[in-house]
Formats: sequence, C-alpha cells, structure tokens
Amino acid sequence: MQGNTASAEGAIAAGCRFFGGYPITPSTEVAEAMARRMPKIGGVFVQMEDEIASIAAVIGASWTGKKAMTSTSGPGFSLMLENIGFALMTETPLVIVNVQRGGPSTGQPTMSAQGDMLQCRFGSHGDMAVIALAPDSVQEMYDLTVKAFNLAERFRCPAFLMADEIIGHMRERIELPDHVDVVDRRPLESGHLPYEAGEDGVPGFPVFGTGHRVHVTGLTHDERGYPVTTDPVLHEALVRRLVGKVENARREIADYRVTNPDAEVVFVCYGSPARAVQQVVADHPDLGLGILRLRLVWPFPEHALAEFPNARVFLVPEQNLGQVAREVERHVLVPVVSVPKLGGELHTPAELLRAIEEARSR
Amino acid sequence: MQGNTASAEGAIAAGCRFFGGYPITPSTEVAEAMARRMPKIGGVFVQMEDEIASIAAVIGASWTGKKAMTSTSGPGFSLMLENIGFALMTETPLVIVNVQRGGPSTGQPTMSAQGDMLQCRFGSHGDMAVIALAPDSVQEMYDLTVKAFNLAERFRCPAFLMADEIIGHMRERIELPDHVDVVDRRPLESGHLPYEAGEDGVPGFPVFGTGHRVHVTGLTHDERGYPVTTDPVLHEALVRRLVGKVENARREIADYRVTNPDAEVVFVCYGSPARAVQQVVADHPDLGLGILRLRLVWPFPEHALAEFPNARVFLVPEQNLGQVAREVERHVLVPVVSVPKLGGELHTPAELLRAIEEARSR
Amino acid sequence: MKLVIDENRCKGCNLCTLVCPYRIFRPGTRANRKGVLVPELDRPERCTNCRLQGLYGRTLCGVCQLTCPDQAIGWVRERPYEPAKIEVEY
Amino acid sequence: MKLVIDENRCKGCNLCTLVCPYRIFRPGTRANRKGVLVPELDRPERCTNCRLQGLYGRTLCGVCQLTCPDQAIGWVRERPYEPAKIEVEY
Amino acid sequence: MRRELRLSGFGGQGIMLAAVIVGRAAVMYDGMYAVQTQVYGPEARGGASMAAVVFDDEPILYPKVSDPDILVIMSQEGFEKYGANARADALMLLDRGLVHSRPSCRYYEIPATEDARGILGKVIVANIVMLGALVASTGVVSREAIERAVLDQVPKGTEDLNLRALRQGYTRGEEARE
Amino acid sequence: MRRELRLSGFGGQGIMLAAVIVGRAAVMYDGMYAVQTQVYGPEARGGASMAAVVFDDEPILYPKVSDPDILVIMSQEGFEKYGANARADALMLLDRGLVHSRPSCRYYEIPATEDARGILGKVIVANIVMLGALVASTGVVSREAIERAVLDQVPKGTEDLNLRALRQGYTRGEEARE
Amino acid sequence: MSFADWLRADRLPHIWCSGCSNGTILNCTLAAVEAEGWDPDRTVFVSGIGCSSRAPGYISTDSLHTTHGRALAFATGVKLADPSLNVVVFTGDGDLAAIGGNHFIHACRRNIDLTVVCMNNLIYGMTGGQGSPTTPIGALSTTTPYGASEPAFDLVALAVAAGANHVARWTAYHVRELERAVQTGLETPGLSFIEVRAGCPTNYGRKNRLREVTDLAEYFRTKSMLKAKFDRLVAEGRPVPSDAIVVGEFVRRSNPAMGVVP
Amino acid sequence: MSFADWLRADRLPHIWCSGCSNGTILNCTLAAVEAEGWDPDRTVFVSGIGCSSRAPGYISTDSLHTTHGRALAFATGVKLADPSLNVVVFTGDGDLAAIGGNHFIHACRRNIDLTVVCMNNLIYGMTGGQGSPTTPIGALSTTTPYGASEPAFDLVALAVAAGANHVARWTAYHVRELERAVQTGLETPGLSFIEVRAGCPTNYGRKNRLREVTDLAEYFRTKSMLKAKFDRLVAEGRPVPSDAIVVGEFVRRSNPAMGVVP
Ligand SMILES: Cc1ncc(C[n+]2csc(CCOP(=O)(O)OP(=O)(O)O)c2C)c(N)n1
Ligand SMILES: Cc1ncc(C[n+]2csc(CCOP(=O)(O)OP(=O)(O)O)c2C)c(N)n1
Ligand code: SF4
Ligand code: SF4
Ligand code: SF4
Ligand code: SF4
Ligand code: SF4
Ligand code: SF4
Ligand SMILES: [Mg+2]
Ligand SMILES: [Mg+2]
Repeated sequence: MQGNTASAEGAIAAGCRFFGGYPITPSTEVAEAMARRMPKIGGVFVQMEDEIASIAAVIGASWTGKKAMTSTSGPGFSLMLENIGFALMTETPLVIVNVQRGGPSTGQPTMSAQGDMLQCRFGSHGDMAVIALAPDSVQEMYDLTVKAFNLAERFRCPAFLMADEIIGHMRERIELPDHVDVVDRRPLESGHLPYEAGEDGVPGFPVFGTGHRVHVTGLTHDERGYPVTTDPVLHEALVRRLVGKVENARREIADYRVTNPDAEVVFVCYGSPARAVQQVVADHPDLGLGILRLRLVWPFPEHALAEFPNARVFLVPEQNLGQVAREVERHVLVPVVSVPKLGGELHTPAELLRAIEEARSR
Repeated sequence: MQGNTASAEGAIAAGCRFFGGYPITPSTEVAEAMARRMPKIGGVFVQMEDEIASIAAVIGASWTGKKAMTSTSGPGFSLMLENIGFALMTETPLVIVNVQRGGPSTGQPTMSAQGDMLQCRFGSHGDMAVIALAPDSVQEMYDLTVKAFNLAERFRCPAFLMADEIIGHMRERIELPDHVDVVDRRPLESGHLPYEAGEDGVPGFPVFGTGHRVHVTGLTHDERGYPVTTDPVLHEALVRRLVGKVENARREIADYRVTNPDAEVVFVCYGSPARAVQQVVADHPDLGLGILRLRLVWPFPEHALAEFPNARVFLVPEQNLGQVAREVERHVLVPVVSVPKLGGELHTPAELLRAIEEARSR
Repeated sequence: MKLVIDENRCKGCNLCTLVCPYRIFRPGTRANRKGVLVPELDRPERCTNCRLQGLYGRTLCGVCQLTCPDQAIGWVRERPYEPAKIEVEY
Repeated sequence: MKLVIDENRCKGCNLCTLVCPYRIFRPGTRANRKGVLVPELDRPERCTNCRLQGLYGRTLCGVCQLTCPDQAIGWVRERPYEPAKIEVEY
Repeated sequence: MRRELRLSGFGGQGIMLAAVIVGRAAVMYDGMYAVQTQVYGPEARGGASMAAVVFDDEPILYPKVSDPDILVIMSQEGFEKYGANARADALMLLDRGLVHSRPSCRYYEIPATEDARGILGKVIVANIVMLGALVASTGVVSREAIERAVLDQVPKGTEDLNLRALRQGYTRGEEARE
Repeated sequence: MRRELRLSGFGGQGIMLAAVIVGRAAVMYDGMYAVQTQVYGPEARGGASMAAVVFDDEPILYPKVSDPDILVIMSQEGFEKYGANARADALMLLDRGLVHSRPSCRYYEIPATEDARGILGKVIVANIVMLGALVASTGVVSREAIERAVLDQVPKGTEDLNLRALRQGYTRGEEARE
Repeated sequence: MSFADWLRADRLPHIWCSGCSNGTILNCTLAAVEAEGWDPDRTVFVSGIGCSSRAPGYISTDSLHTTHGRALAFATGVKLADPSLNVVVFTGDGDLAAIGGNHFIHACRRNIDLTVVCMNNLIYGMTGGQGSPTTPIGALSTTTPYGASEPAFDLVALAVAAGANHVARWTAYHVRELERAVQTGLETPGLSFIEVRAGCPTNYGRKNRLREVTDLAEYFRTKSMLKAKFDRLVAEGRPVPSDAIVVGEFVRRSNPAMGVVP
Repeated sequence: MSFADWLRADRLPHIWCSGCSNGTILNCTLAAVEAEGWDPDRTVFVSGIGCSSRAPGYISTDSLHTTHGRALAFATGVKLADPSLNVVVFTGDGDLAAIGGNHFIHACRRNIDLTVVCMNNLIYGMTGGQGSPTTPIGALSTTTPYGASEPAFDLVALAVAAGANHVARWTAYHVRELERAVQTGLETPGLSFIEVRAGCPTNYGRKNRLREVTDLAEYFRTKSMLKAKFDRLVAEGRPVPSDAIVVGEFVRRSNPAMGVVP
C-alpha cells in the first residue's frame, strides 16, 4: 500500500467521515483515496475550489460533529494558515496532512522535503501551539493518522501529520489492525458554557444542531463564545489556555522511540531520514550510536533528550536547513549538529557516516 | 504625524511608486495615505481583491522596475505567505508592512501585538531567510520604511517592516529629512544570466521590457531562470544562496542600539515595548540596566549580544509569548527571561520593574 | 398591546418616524443618558398592531418593528386594555 | 521551401495527418530512438506553402504548423528549388 | 515637564480630532513634544471613545497615558469607563449637559454641547468648545498654537465657526477657573 | 538478503505498474518485505521514468535504491539516465528493440516490445513480458506470486492477455539465461 | 413566536451605528426564517468578517463567525456534512465580492442549498470606509479619495451566471419584499442569493452626501426600479437612469443542487 | 518573422504529452501576437501553475510563471505598473476557475487591458487528472471516480457577467478562428477572455474515452456549434444538444477599462 493511501485508510479507521481538499503533488493520492472511499462508507468527499476553502469546509464540517480531514503540500499549506489559526482559536478538532515537497515556493513539486516543520509550528499569525506527528513508514502513515485524529479530538484542536514525499509515495508492507483505539469527541455537557474548560484546558464540544446555540468566532471571546475584543486580561487568559492545553500535555502525549540510550553520538530524527539513520545504526553496532526518533515532533518532547545521559553530540539529519535542530539547541548544552539534506533525496548512509565522523573530530 | 502615515511617506521618499493593498485594521492608514499620495506623484495605487492579489500585484509591479509595497496585519499576512515565498524564490524586491494586532485568528483587531515575528521568519513553506525591521517610534516608521526599501533593493528580496498597532496608530513629532539615502536596484548587466550572482549572492535585476527576455518562475531554476525541478544539487545550491545572501550579511546589515554595555541586567527589545524599557532605564539609572534595542530583528544579530560582556540575565519584553526570546536563548549561556505581555497594551514601567526584581532574585 | 421603544437599544435614527403610516413616531428632542434622542410616540394607541394584535393573534403591520435597525420597537401586553390612556415611552 | 519534421520535437500525435488538405502526412511506422513514430511525408512538394511561400513572401496555409502541438513542423529553404526531388523526412 | 491628558466621549463627538488638534498644537506651534494615542475598536463605535495625549518639553519615552493629570469627559459612559477613577490631584473638564456624575477630583463643568447647539448653532463643534476651555483653564498649549492647529485640521469653510467655538471655550474655561 | 531492482523506460510503458506488481508479489504472496519507490516529476512525462523496488526477508530500513543489483531498462533514454553506470556485478534486462546501447555489466536482451506487438498483438503489455523475463531470469519473486499480483492489478477483461504476456516473458527470460 | 425571539437579547444593543441598515436586514431575515417555521436548534447562521458579518452573533442559534471572505466555504462544509441543518449566510459586499468572490461563484456553481443574504452597502464599513468592488464609479471613500475609478460588480448578474437557483435584489427600504424574497430563498432548493442594498451612514453616507439616515431611505425609495419595469424600458429601447437600483427577482430555477436532504 | 521565432528553441521539446492541445494553442496565440506586430522585448506572458501555465516558459519574451491561480493578480500588477507593456495571460481551467476564480472575475470587472487565454481541458492535467470546476457532470476523473456530480462553470458567461470587454470561445481544433479571436483580443482595450477547449489525452482523454488524439480532434469538430446557430436554435425554441460546445464571439464592447495606455 502507498503511504498516502495508508493515511486515508487510517483516517477512515479513526472515524473520519468528511474530507475536503484540493489536489497538490505529492499529497494528491490522499484525496483520491478519499474520493473513492468516502461515498462507500457514508462519508462526504468534496473537492473545494482551493486550499483556503478546503480547510474552511473541514472546520464547518467538524462543527456538525463529523471527524474531518484535509491534505495538502507546501503551497496549499501556506494558504491554509489563516484558517488554521481560526481552528486553533475556535478549538475545532480536525486533521491536516501535509506531505512535504521541496520549497520554497513552487520549488521541487515532486521531490521530498521536511521544510515546513517550523511553518507548521509558527506559521499562523499570533501565538500558537500545535500537535504535529511525523511518520517514517507506510505503517506509520496509517498509525499516526489515527493518532492525529485521537489527539485532535482529545485536545479540541487541529493536529498535523507532517509527512514527506518519500514516505507519502512509498509502497511497502503494512498491517491493518483489526481494531484501532479511537478517541471520540467529548460533547459539551449541559450546564457548561461552550468555552468553559476544565483542568486540562479542554472544553466539551457543542455540536451544531444539538441545541447549544453556540456562537463560534475567531475573535477573542469569553466562555460563552461571545466576542470581547478589548479586554487584555480575557485575551491573555484565552491565549494562555489555548497554548497551555497543548504545551502542558507535552510529556503526556510525547511519542518517540529510543535506541541505545547509552550512546555518545545520538541522532535525533523523524520522517524518512529516520530510515537512513536506522540503517546506519543497524549496520554499525560498533559505533555506539543512539537514536531518538520522534513520531510526535510538536510539542517538542525536550525531556526525551535526557534519555541519553552520555550524549556528547546530537546529530539532527533533516530534509531542511536544520529546523528541528534549532529546537534541540535550545534544550541541551552539548553540541547540536544539523545534518541538512536539500534537493529531495534521502540522506545516504555514507553521508550520515561522514557526519558522524565530522562530529567526532570536533 | 501618525505612524502609519509616516510609513507611507517613508516609502515615497525611498522611491516607492506602486502600492497594492487590501484594508485591514490596524494597518489601513498606510493604504489610505498611499491612495491620497500616489496619484499626485505619478505612482500607482490599487486596492486589490484580497491580500493574495495584493502581494501578487506588487511582485508583478516590481518586475517592471517600480519600487513597490503592500501593507497588512495578521490575517492578511497569513494569506500572503505563499506569495512571499514566491518573492523570495524569484528574488523580487518589495516591502511588506505588517502592523501587528492581537492574534491568533481575528483575535483583537484593534489592539497591539508582536505575535507575527516568528511567522515572518518561518511562515512560508520551505527554508527561508528574511530581513525584518521593527520601529519603535513614528520617526522610525519613516526611517525604517526607507531602510526596508534600501535593503530590499540591495538584496533583491522582500523586506518586512514589522510594526505594532501602538506605533502604527500613535501620533508624535517627526523630522522629515531633506535628503534620504536611497539605494536603487542594480540592473542586470548584459552578458550576465538573470540568476547569476556575484560574491554577495545577489544577481542584477532584469527589468521587464528591457530586452532581457527573462523567465521568472517559483520552481527551482537554473541561472537562466529555467525550471529544473529534479536536480538535487542545483536545488540545494539555489536555496543555500537565497538563504545565504541574507544570513551572511547578518553583521553588515545589523541595526541595533546599545545602551549601557556594562550592565548586568540587559533588556533585549524592539517595537513599542522598547519605549517602556527606555522609560524604566531612564528613570532608574541606579539599577545598572542595559538595553539592546533591535531596529532590525531578522537576520538576528547574535553578535550584538556580546556587546554586553557582564550580562547576567537578558530580559526580553515582547507583546507575544516570547518569540524573539526563543532566538536569544539559542545564543547565550546566561538565563534569558521572556517578559510576555498579551492583550494589546504596552508593558507598564511597573511591570518591567517587577520583571527585573524577579530576574535578580533567581 | 402597548407600543414601546427600548431606550437601551434605540439609537435615534428616526427611521420609525419615516415608515409608520400613522406617523406615530416623532423625532425625539431630549437626549437620554446615552446622548440619544429617542423618538416620542404620538397617540400610539392608533397603531394597527396595538389595536388588533390581540384580536388576530399575530403581528399586524409591524413595519416599524421590522424596519427598526436596533430592535428597539416592541409591544407589551396591557391588561386590561385601556384605550384612553396615553403612554409616551422614550 | 522544403517541409521538415523535427524528429527531436515530434511526439507522434498524428494531428498533422488529420489536418493537411493534401494529406501529405502519413502515420509513421518505425519508432525512432525516442520510441516515437514520426509521420512520414508523402510528396511534400505538393504543399501550398512549399510551393508558394517564396512567391508570396509569407506562410501560406500553414495549418499543420499551427496545429502541431510540438512545434515540430517547419520549412527550410531549398536553394535552388528542386521540384522533382522527393524528400521524406521523419 | 510631562503632562498627561485623556479625552473621552461617545463616537461622533470628535474626541479623536480634539486630541489630534491639541497634540498638533503642541508639536507644530509650541515646539514641544507630544504623543497622541487612542483606543480603537468596534466598541468605540457605539460606546465610549477615548484618546490621550502626553506633553513634554523633552522627547517622550513612554507614550501611553495611564494615570492622566487632565481629563476631558464628554459623555456619561465616558465618565464611567475612563473618568470615574481619576486620581485625586487630577483636573477634569466635563460637558455639563452630558455627564451626570461628578468626580472626586477637581473639576470644571463646561456647557460645551449646550453652547455649541445654542450659541454656535452646530452641535458638532462641542469638541472645539471643550478644547478652548481646556487651553484656557490648563495652558497645556498656547492659544496661538491651538488656533493654528484648529485651522489646519477643520474642513474648509468652517474655519470661522470653529474659531468662534474655540473662543467660546476660552470664555467658559476662564469662567470655570475663577 | 537485500536485493535492489530498478526499472526505467519512457512514460506510458507502464514502468510504475510493473514495479508495483513485483513489489506486491513479494509482499502479498511471497511473504517477503519490499519497498517500492519511484521518480515523480513532470520530466517523467516526456523523458525517462524510473521506479525501484527493494526486496528483503527482513524489514527494510533504507528504502531507496542507489546501486541496484538488477535493472530493467525499456528505453534508450532510460538507459542513459538510469542504466549506463550500473555496477559491474549487476544484471540488466533490456528491451532489445528500444535500447540501442549495451552496458558493461551482464545483460539479457529481451524482445519485449516486439513480442508484445507481434506475438501478443498489444504493445501495452511489453512491461508484463519484461516482468515475466525478470522473474524467470532472477527469481526475485516466485512465478505464482507474480501471476497473482498481475491478476490483482490489471484491468478486468485483460487478465488473459496479461498472463500470456507474462508467460512469454518467462520463455524469453529462460532463453536469455541459457 | 416573533422574529424578535430569534435574537440573543443579552447581546443587544448591537455594535452597528445608528441608522445602519444591517439591523433592518437582520430583522427581515429572521422574520422569514420564523415564517418558515424553522427550528432555531436546527438552524445555523454563518458569516465572514465585516459589520454585516456580525449579524449571526446576535441570533440565538448555532452561529459561525468565520474569517474574512470565507463564509460560503465554511457554510459548504456545514451543509454537506449535515444537510438536515438549515444554513443561512450573512455577508457584506467586501466579504462576499472582494476577498470572498471565489467562494461566491463556487457556491453558486455547486448550487448548494444555502440562503445567502448580502448586505451590500457599497463600502467596507468595519474598517472605516474603503472602496469595495461594488462602490460606484465616482463615489468617495478613504481609498478612492478622488472618486472610485474601477467598474463595479453587478452581484446579481454574477450569481446568475455562476449558477444559483434563486437570485433577487432589494433594498433595506423594502422590508416586506425583502422578507418575502428571503423566504423564497429558504424554500428554493439550491443556492439562493439575495442582494440587499444597505445604508452605511457612517462611512458611505458621510462621504457621499447620504449622511442622514432618512436621506438614505429616501434614496432607496426613489432610485429603485422594479425589474419588470427595467426590462420593459430596455426592451423598448428607452433610457434607464444609470443610478437605478433594479430590484426584484432575477432568476428562480431548479437546476441540480448540492446539499439538499435526499 | 513567423510565430516560431517567438519560441525559446533551447527549451523545446516541451514537457507536454503527445497530442496535448496546449502546444497548438500556444502556436495560435503566438501567431496572433506576431500578426499584431508586437515587439517581443515589450511583451510579457504571465501564467499560474498547471500544464497550461507552462506555456510562457517556452516563449522568448519576459515571462512570469507565478503561483497557482494567481496569474491575473500578478498580471494586473505588471500592467498597471507599466501600461506600455503588452501583457498576455495563459491559464488553465483549474488555475483560472478553481483556485483563481476570484482574480478572474476581478480582472474582468476591472476590465484591465490584458488578453487571457484559458486552455480549458476540463481537468487538472498537471496533478494527474482530478476533476475541475469545468468537468462535465458524469465525467470520470481521479477525484470523481463515480462520475462528476457538481455542476460545471460556463466560463464565458462568467466573464461576460463580470465585465470583460471581449469574450470568445473556440477549441484547439479551430486554429485559424482561434488565432483571429486572440488577435481581436489583443486589439480590444480592456480585458479579453478567450476560452479554448483543449484536449488532455493523458488524463481527461484516458478516463473518458478520448484517449486517441485524433478522436479528440474529431470530438471538437463535431460537437462545436457556432454561437449564431445556437442563438437561432434557442430563439426558435428548438433543442440544443446538451454536449454542444458553443463557439464564437460572445461579447465585444468598449466599457471603461483599466491599464490602457493613456
Ligand atoms: C484577511 C483579512 N483581510 C482584511 C480584513 C479586514 N477587514 C475586516 S472587515 C473588512 C471589510 C468588510 O467589508 P464588508 O464585507 O462590505 O462589510 P461591512 O463592514 O461593509 O458590512 C475588512 C477588509 C480581515 N479581517 N481579514
Ligand atoms: C496552492 C497550490 N495548490 C495546488 C497546487 C497543485 N496544482 C498544480 S497544477 C494544478 C491544477 C492545474 O489545473 P489546470 O489549471 O486546469 O491546468 P492543466 O494542468 O490542466 O493545464 C494543481 C491543483 C499548487 N501548485 N499550488
Ligand atoms: S427606528 Fe428604532 S432605533 Fe431608530 S429611532 Fe426608531 S426606535 Fe430608535
Ligand atoms: S406597527 Fe405599523 S401602525 Fe403600528 S406603529 Fe408600527 S408602523 Fe405604525
Ligand atoms: S502534429 Fe507534430 S508532433 Fe504530431 S505527429 Fe505531426 S509532426 Fe509530430
Ligand atoms: S502547410 Fe498546409 S498544405 Fe502544406 S503540409 Fe501543412 S497543412 Fe499541408
Ligand atoms: S460602519 Fe457602516 S456598515 Fe458598519 S455599523 Fe456603521 S453604518 Fe453599519
Ligand atoms: S497531462 Fe494533459 S494537459 Fe498536461 S501535458 Fe499531458 S495532455 Fe497536456
Ligand atoms: Mg460593505
Ligand atoms: Mg486543466
């Protein structure tokens, strides 16, 4: 099965019943799979007029209580940013799949990249916190799409599957589980206000048509959802809650794999480069290499770095100029070496070995 | 004169003769000033159908050799990101004024914020490097707009004036200089290819209609401008040049003001919070406070931090949750304390004094 | 039924003075606490709706209410109906 | 003038075989090195343009050229003009 | 010396314009420094609008007014939102007809709207009357300066009316101070 | 054991489909691991297209093929771009009629397009002939597996034709190996 | 129950200026919805950003106040995901026809079962009076200080060309006709587009000598011309005043529609 | 000089598939430009993203290959900033009418002096054959695997309603008529919109039984109906085949335009 198709299947398994999208290489196969599948399972597929409309429709659909998703790549992702902010502000659960290609701009439409990792983190205006996953196999395209839905529903927010072209277009063996654990949206209990959050900062969800008569707005709003746009205290409390509900769950939702925690040279990786890293580590047991493989990149699990107490250097191979490496730098005192690879191809084992060499000789 | 009007006047002084925009609070007065002024000086003002079209028109105009500008605020800025990437990729000089308001989403349309600083830095897909200025007075709305044009023309790239609502809407005394230093675009010399750059990484500019018959594309391209989308080496070289021409000029174009370099407690600030910082430092000469005031925020002048050899703590007051503070953290070993203020108002002197207190007692 | 203008809502646009076929609304003259000149009512008991709403069980005419951009015009039940008493609400 | 098909450009769509009033183009039969079956020319000297372009100093007919989606059809100058010689270019 | 002025009223009274004029007078004609700010917001449309000016002989660092010395209040809502908690040693000028409450600080009652409607025949110049009263009673800027600034900012053809309004304001300001 | 296969030809020959089929055969019917990747790109439309498959008995870590053991080349341009620098110990199957050059490694000439056009009557199944030859000559996957995978992937109504093409390929593969 | 019962009383008075037509149009729309007997619990109002787009915030139903220009795209998602909900969209000329123009024509093309009420005040009210794509040539605004020079859209013609099943135009003066037009819209499967010429005394009016609310009402009354009359004049080749506001129903058809309950 | 001299010979052969109409339409447009005697040094071709939008890359003039859907917005900037440049826009049905629909109607409204050639192949070619807003009901594509169900745009009707001064439709089969229509467009001040029905054998054709290039040409030849004939049939109340491609000139007028050299 192809990675992109696996993501569509994962979405369906997670309960997705609305897909709104716009074709763009290399994510189009997600939409195409949804176009084939949705009508068969009572779901809705709609191809919208552009990416702005796609995410808008997905947000609208989510308010009717449907689990909803869209998929895109760089240029389309850029266009979605305003409405991504709206989804964050209105606490609308949904999943956005970004199969990353070479940027900036139209760039290399058919080549692989991981250049949108910081865009996903900081790309909409204003302060924000996001949940982003990064699959490294076709299996994870499936599994992490399911997980993205579960996190989106649990935290009432958009969740991102930040794939790359290599994983999206790759075909490999995948096990479709008989049963997947699905988190469903917690409905707003009567007697509660639509934006009244409990301790975890996540309010219940007032599905349209169920009598809550909720007002949903991207303006700063009070717990009833009514706009209040000039009260600094209320605004600060709202933004801090929105950011906090995700950032404070950092440890709880962290999802990473540790290989060889005693290692001195540690790779931090995600997405397709992780495949190259795993190959090198498997081929060179003698080199004392460790791996921190992030399946969930944002919120960044900084505590995971501490799982490598002997680390003398962190190597961060990415298909970008060192986007997650910047984040690693903020949290450790030992050197962080970015191992960028631009141009659309996977790091070769030889390149990684050379990077290890250089890092050791520093 | 109002800050926003001053920016328009600065643009005109710098030679701007094309403005394309779309109204949005709190930046609208820039466009309104341009609507009044442009027809009087033989320039073009056009109100486009949205922000995407605005920056598109501005890019188009720039290729005819006109200096061109647009202005917007958060939601419009989000919409411009795809075409900002196009401008970066095609090396189109232009200026974007973002008068920041409270986000995320529609948020607080009339209140002040600095929440788009990282968006400006990372908001378009793919790797990018940008030049961004931040004025702290009406005078600087003028001066730094001129400077933004000069940098845009010098480096053949978009330059950002990242103002905030307080500065944009404030009226105060301003000196309009008799003469401003204006950098004009360096035309492509014949015999050179349109994307053939010299040592500084900046190619000459082949103005449309002057016989260069240049092809301009957002796809990865060779030095002729022809698309080459699957050659990893060429792509990497192009992206590294685009990023490098800006990042490598970091020291050359750095623009900051140092107050009291011996200080142990040092504020790093930009935009309207710098006004509060200056007040506190002036009122408390005894506290041994220093200021690093950034007039140019990106590329971040990390070397400027070294101007405070005795610094024991850096305080970074911002109208966001600590966006530039994150960057400062990457470069210093002493504690960095973010002093966020959300909700649209200026930090009060009292709040800053409290932050100093707390930082000292750590 | 008795015609009333909600002073808290009325912004004094005077559209009601224009649309009522009976000219029941007259431009106000005294600013209220919000600075609004709320129209004055001239013998509102003449209003079709005041007279017949009870009878027909639905809003009649109602043009002023539909027009009032500030949702300031409404009717309150009077019991018993007192045709002679003139109430000026503003 | 002599009609030529640029083998490097032609992708073998056969539209030219459809549009020429003289049926000068015939579907190709042998794949070239790119795997393309470039049409063969049947007595191209019959083409209006081949005959009269020199005379009128501009392109005549030219429908095949305008239609060819791959910009593969053109004319090259023959000097001297040799009406008898049949050139088959493919 | 730094002086802080806050003006408030309802939308349409010309509160912003008044602030702009007095700021302009200070900067352009009295050679002072001044910073003018205001509250924007859809709320300003229906509800109370507010503008503020800081005056100083030196460059002004902190641009915002938090605790003004002088307040000009032209509506009851404006009073409640922006005037009620004026500090004890502040001076407040209030529009007699439109503001019902009275502050605990020193205040002058100015019949600005009444004069504008009655004496001057145009409610719209109440803000200018208020400006005149402000200048006469506090001297934040000179009379010459405010007159020139008013002339700069008002629509052509209304110069006379506005100057008359200003002078009416002087009178009211002087009266009040006595 | 890891084996790496690369296929190349021109657009429309069904290179991608061939890769998908052989990958599917390995995974679904031979219980192996396989990863299939390909070069996308507008270039692939006119020029040479390329697909690759890695086979292994164990989970595959590095998914890309950089230096294949086996190459299937179906056009001259494909040869130049993806076949010319095949490593010395590789095996190349090439379409006899369409590839003019010959590599320095071991190679088998398969008349796939000729057979498809001539014997089978449909040029379109040349890729399947090639697959048959590949299986017969290298055994990357079993015959049963490839047959079932072909049946899964080809349009209804063309099963027979494709099976015939596959078997023609077996014959050509066996011939070549001899 | 009366239309007033559809209001969120706790949010009134609204933020609209004195004399702004938006309030009137809100009333007429609610009156239509009420006349249709719709259930407030099963009705959703959607809007973009602008003065006009604040309308849903004052209605006591589920309401979605989205981003500038995108109301129809959001509404499309709501309606397709749950066609059993009644969905009405409020929008302004800037929201619908400037930034939102694409969603406008696509919603018409899809002929999705929505009723769209556009409060066309010929200006951007919310941001303080800039020109919009419907600002007539010559009109003053803060971005057309020397008079608008760009041709304006005929929104009704666009909606018809793009495929909407029901298209009408009225003004805020025509409260009864408007109510009835909206009601027809609610009843028509497919997209119904009702353009309402609205007065913005604060921004459009102030600059274009229509400052007085009563002048605006008078303007609408005198400049409006029934479509039937307009068609007659045109057919007879007689002149039509260039500033006539042609009002009435422009199309009502039953082309295939989306989002209709099966 | 012939139209072939306008080509960037060093970039040929182009990336378009065998039999793709884009090449033909490129030829016809260049022939028109050449016939007008335009100076290649003063002519700019602008496009968005799509197969069709690759056209400017093959023309030896200044050329601007922009972002998906935005060609007209970029072109507006070029033309307004320097009205002395000749500006022609190439676009596709997806580029123009899906993501770019808003810029399309606004360029028509502004009636800006551009000539816009839309290669309408009823599909997204570049991304591999998804449905577009012009895909006819029932047609197969990768995102309409059970047949398209959304109504399609009539691009010509939209352009007319939005205000363009010159609007025509032809097919890639009508090379001479197309060349002439483009030439009329170049000569008409204001916006000229020429829709060209184009064949995409690879994506549209393959799925919809028009795989053979020659079948496509035959399709265009037989399904096309001259506008005059269409109008006559309609006037006479006689039936028009639902799949008729109405070709010809739809409007030519001289409404106020922008970007015209003063
Ligand atoms: C992306 C974006 N651009 C611009 C704005 C600013 N903005 C808010 S409302 C508005 C215009 C509204 O005009 P219209 O739809 O006609 O509504 P009106 O206020 O006139 O009722 C604009 C430009 C915004 N909020 N978001
Ligand atoms: C913002 C954005 N969204 C999507 C794409 C992907 N994309 C490229 S071309 C295209 C469709 C082109 O269709 P059309 O304009 O009809 O051109 P054709 O290829 O059919 O000639 C799409 C969706 C993109 N490049 N950018
Ligand atoms: S119409 Fe309404 S708001 Fe206007 S004056 Fe009458 S009651 Fe007041
Ligand atoms: S309901 Fe009719 S008659 Fe009664 S007051 Fe209103 S407009 Fe006048
Ligand atoms: S029309 Fe052109 S590309 Fe097609 S077969 Fe003829 S020469 Fe070749
Ligand atoms: S120019 Fe005309 S006659 Fe000559 S080959 Fe071409 S189509 Fe035939
Ligand atoms: S600005 Fe205009 S549109 Fe907005 S509320 Fe006021 S009158 Fe209405
Ligand atoms: S995919 Fe279609 S539109 Fe694109 S080049 Fe091929 S035939 Fe032409
Ligand atoms: Mg409006
Ligand atoms: Mg197309």
